[in-house]
Amino acid sequence: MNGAGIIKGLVETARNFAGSYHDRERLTTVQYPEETLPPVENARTLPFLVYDGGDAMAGLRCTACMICEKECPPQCIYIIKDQARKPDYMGKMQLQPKVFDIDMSVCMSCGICVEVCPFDAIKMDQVFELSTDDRFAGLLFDNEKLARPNEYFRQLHKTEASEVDARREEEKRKAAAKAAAKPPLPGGVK
Amino acid sequence: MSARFSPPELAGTDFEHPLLEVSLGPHHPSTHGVFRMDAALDGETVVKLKPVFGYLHRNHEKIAEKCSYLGSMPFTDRLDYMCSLTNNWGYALAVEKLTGLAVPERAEYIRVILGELTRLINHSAVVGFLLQDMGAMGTPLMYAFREREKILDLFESLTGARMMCNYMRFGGCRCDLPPGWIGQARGVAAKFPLFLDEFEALLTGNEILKARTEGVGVLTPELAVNAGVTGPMLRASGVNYDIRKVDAYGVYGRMDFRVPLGERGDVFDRYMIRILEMRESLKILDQALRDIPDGPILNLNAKLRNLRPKPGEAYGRIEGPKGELGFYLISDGGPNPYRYRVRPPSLINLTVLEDMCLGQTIADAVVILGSVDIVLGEVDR
Amino acid sequence: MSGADQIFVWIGHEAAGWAPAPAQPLVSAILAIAGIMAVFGACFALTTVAERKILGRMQNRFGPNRVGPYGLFQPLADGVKMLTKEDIVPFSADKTLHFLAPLVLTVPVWLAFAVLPFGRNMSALDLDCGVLFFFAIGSASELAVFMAGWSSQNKYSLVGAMRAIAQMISYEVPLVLSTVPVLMLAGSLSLNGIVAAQGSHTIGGLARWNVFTPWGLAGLLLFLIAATAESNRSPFDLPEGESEIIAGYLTEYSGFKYALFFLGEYLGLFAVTGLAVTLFLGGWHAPFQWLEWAPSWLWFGAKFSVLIFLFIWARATLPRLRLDQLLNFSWRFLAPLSLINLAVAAAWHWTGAWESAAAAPVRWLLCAALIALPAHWLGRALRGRLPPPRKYRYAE
Amino acid sequence: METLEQLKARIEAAAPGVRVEIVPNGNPANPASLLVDGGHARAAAAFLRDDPALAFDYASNVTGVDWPERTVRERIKVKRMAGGVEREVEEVCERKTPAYLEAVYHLYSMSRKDGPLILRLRTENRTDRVSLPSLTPVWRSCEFQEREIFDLYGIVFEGHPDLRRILMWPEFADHPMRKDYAEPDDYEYEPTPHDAVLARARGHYPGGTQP
Repeated sequence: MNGAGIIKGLVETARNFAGSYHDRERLTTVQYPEETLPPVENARTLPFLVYDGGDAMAGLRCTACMICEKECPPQCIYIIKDQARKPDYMGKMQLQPKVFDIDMSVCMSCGICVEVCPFDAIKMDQVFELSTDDRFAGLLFDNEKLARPNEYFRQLHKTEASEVDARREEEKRKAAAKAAAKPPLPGGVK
Repeated sequence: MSARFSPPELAGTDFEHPLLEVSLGPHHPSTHGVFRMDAALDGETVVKLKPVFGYLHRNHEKIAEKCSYLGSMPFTDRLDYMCSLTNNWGYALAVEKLTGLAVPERAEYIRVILGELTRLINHSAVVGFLLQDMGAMGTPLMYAFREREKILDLFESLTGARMMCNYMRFGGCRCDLPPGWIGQARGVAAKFPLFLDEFEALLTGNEILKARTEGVGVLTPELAVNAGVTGPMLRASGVNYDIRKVDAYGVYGRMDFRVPLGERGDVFDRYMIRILEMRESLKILDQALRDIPDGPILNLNAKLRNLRPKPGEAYGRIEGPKGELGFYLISDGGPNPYRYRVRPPSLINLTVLEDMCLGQTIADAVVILGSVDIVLGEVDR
Repeated sequence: MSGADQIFVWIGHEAAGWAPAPAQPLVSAILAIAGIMAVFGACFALTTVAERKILGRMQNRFGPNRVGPYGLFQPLADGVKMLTKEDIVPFSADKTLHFLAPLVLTVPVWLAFAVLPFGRNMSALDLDCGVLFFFAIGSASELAVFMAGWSSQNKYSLVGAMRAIAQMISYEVPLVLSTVPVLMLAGSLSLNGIVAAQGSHTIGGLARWNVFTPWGLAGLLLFLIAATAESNRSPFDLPEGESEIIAGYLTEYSGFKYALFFLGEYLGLFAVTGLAVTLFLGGWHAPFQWLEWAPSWLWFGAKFSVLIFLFIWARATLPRLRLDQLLNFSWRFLAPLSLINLAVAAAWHWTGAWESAAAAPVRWLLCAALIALPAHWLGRALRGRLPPPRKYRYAE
Repeated sequence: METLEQLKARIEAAAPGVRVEIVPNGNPANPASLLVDGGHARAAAAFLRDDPALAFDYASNVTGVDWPERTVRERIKVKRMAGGVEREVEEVCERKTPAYLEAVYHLYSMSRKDGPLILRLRTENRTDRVSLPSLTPVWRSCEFQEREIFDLYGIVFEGHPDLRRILMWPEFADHPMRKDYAEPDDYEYEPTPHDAVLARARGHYPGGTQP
């Protein structure tokens, strides 16, 4: 019949017209500022630095090994090592970055820095409301702006964080055992 | 076998029939990005049509020669930004051929699942865009995007990103499936046929769509093969060539699926082949989601950093949603590829654009371009 | 008659009554003009937002919902945007024509509303040749469109204008021809006369609208299709076909002039929809006798809205035709079919005596067959010889 | 598929005068390739396409490769007279490979579902003798890819129907994919914060970025 296909199509749009009023499967739009989607555990946007303990700058896990700077595909990470070792949150002497800058306008959220980091020091954030009117300095994040506590990381990526924490505990335990197994220094400490 | 190849004649020198020269693009609404066609029209009939490229050129290949092997992986996402996962797969396959890394079985299954989901996204969106070019006010496109959202949700919960997934690694995949993912994917795959039925009810029988597509932009199988056209476009011309079958890469050898072949090679066949391929993809998805084994997802010998393959070369290719996506790598033993080349299906499928458009009207030229399925990120690289 | 039915007539009378006697005709004319412009201006604003919302819902989106409650103030925001936009006139354009084109489109369109009866006693101008006046005014838009395309000095504009001329002239023929049966059977060219002719009722109180007869139904469909093409709406929006020729003759227009074109097109659509309501859907009459208590202008508005919804619905669903197909459709399908419809109307008239309960359905079916069969054959002829249905092979 | 040696013999028989050489692949898991001289490349290509037993009807990928002059260090064993006794000594010798541009064609057979066969064509040098015969008349799929190689590497394909720049604009002078390509310093630089950071940081730490 002439026009049967057109009528079929009209019925289809009419079904969708009606369906969009009651079927969430059809009307998938989320009215963004008022409602937001539930967070997805694996989602990644931009990197941040993890620190332990209370002092953000002292507790940074980053040891300025420069691997992420080298591997970053768009070359948006910029690190300068600190010359001297500084005490970390446990009081242990560590190398730390003096400057750790990420240019968020260049970062392409690939997450390769996270994969290559041997110290679990850099992780992916889930923030996305970062618009600013200053496209240069406003999107250049230094280590103070990048530092986030480990609890924050645990909140974002539960599974990954528990694995990381377990691994770090294990390493710490091993290191302690090794230190205990070592014969006391000649002359004796204490 | 002799394929027709006529050197393009310059139109516009004949002053008895003055021609209207129009430049369609690069900001024309239906050139799918910054693509341009220099057309000469006689009335509304196309007598010359030259594609012009390069507006999105960023020399992806040169960037890759300056990056480590791993560093190019996120850049491949941006080639054909509709289907980042198949791009990842093609590149990973080429590097695995170069280094001889084996891929664990579970990872191969994950790759097949993701590849077929990507095909669903791409084909449904392409049909939507095609109808948009025909002037359908974006309704089919919106339906396609509605379903695409559900698949992108799957991608996000697995890879962390909706479009720029950066998921495959040399010798496996980056991370394992999160708990519940398989069930969620099964749900999406089970509901997709309903959407396809709806889509077909809206489109396939539509008289206007038939009138606009039947007999338009016919591509003969001889020309298609000679011009290196691949993917659904080639199969719409009736040539049986699907790299999933020919190379049986990944675990496609174990999958039971068929390759639909067109009859006349016109725009309608190209539309229909994509719909039929989506139905076959759903079959593959069902099998892969059913049979996926447990096990590691990354080869234990795989190196993330400092990958230095032995000097040599390799060409890895997969059946991307748009056609044969190939990566050609030459290693000189260093940490960066000496030569990195992408064989972009979108670009090579455009070779026959002029042949298909000559003698058709300008409205048809737009529809034919829509049926070729290009993404400018890949055409221009 | 109820008070609500005649409220606008009464207001007009009272207001004009305040004026001195010699000025009264002028004042009442001005009041009618103001009323029409206010109502259909508001209708234009409302339709733009309604169209976008309905399109949105059909495409599973929300549509505009940010400006005001439910996005109702969207046209206000659009208007502000349009008016504050820079008015760009191309350097090589014919500036006078470029300026005049939107005016030439918009002004005559308003005139068409003068003859439409919006309700009982609510017609600004009861011309004896109302239908003729309407079509004469309506064809002025072709001139405007071509002026716009020609003066813009843009290739896309020119192609769009050529398309528009070809399309509008072709579709004028079925548009006018499909109204002729109505005029024939009503025996009047006056729109009020046509409405009055549809005013009686049959058994069960069903109104004798033209659409309830076979020729009227076919005529309405033909009229609506031709009207869609006349007002350049999807699936016949080739002159503006944005995926092919950017925006056709509107390519070089921006700001207020663009808004005027937009207004002109919508008003043209309203006018032609109003005519369809008047000719085929009984004008302001209620469908059933027992529904006559509701105000007549409300009935007119309801029918009008339903038809507008139909236009939007088609727009959301259908892709666009190609130019040659569009012209073929007009000359080889619509035009002959509307001529045949004329003959069917004549047959209906001759069989006017078959009023008995047994004969009436026979008469109806006979006339319906007389129009349906040619439609089927013409459709097959239009599509030409179809190739055998496609079979898709599968390779294992 | 026949072995490369067999193929080489058949090409030599089909196109008299052709010089075919087998180029081994450093990675033995991947196929080696055939180097065909430029003068006879089109005849060889037409043979590969038209021979019913080969039927390489589909040229999938066409790649340009730039090989500038390189010094190759090789350990070779030489016989030396040392103290009246001939002895084998290992020596490091440096050898210069000539510079050339290369076009690599990956051929497949769609009708026989076979492949790949890799053809290589080399120019004589990188500067003035950079022309190769175009294989577009044989395989239409080379059209855009050869244009791309012309654009990015500067190989001139003779017999190409429409040899213009494809990705770069027509006025562009250089060939950006060559290894010695130097980016012209004529961009309108976008002052990215990254560059600003670098500049500022360098200013702060004149001794360089590393301690």
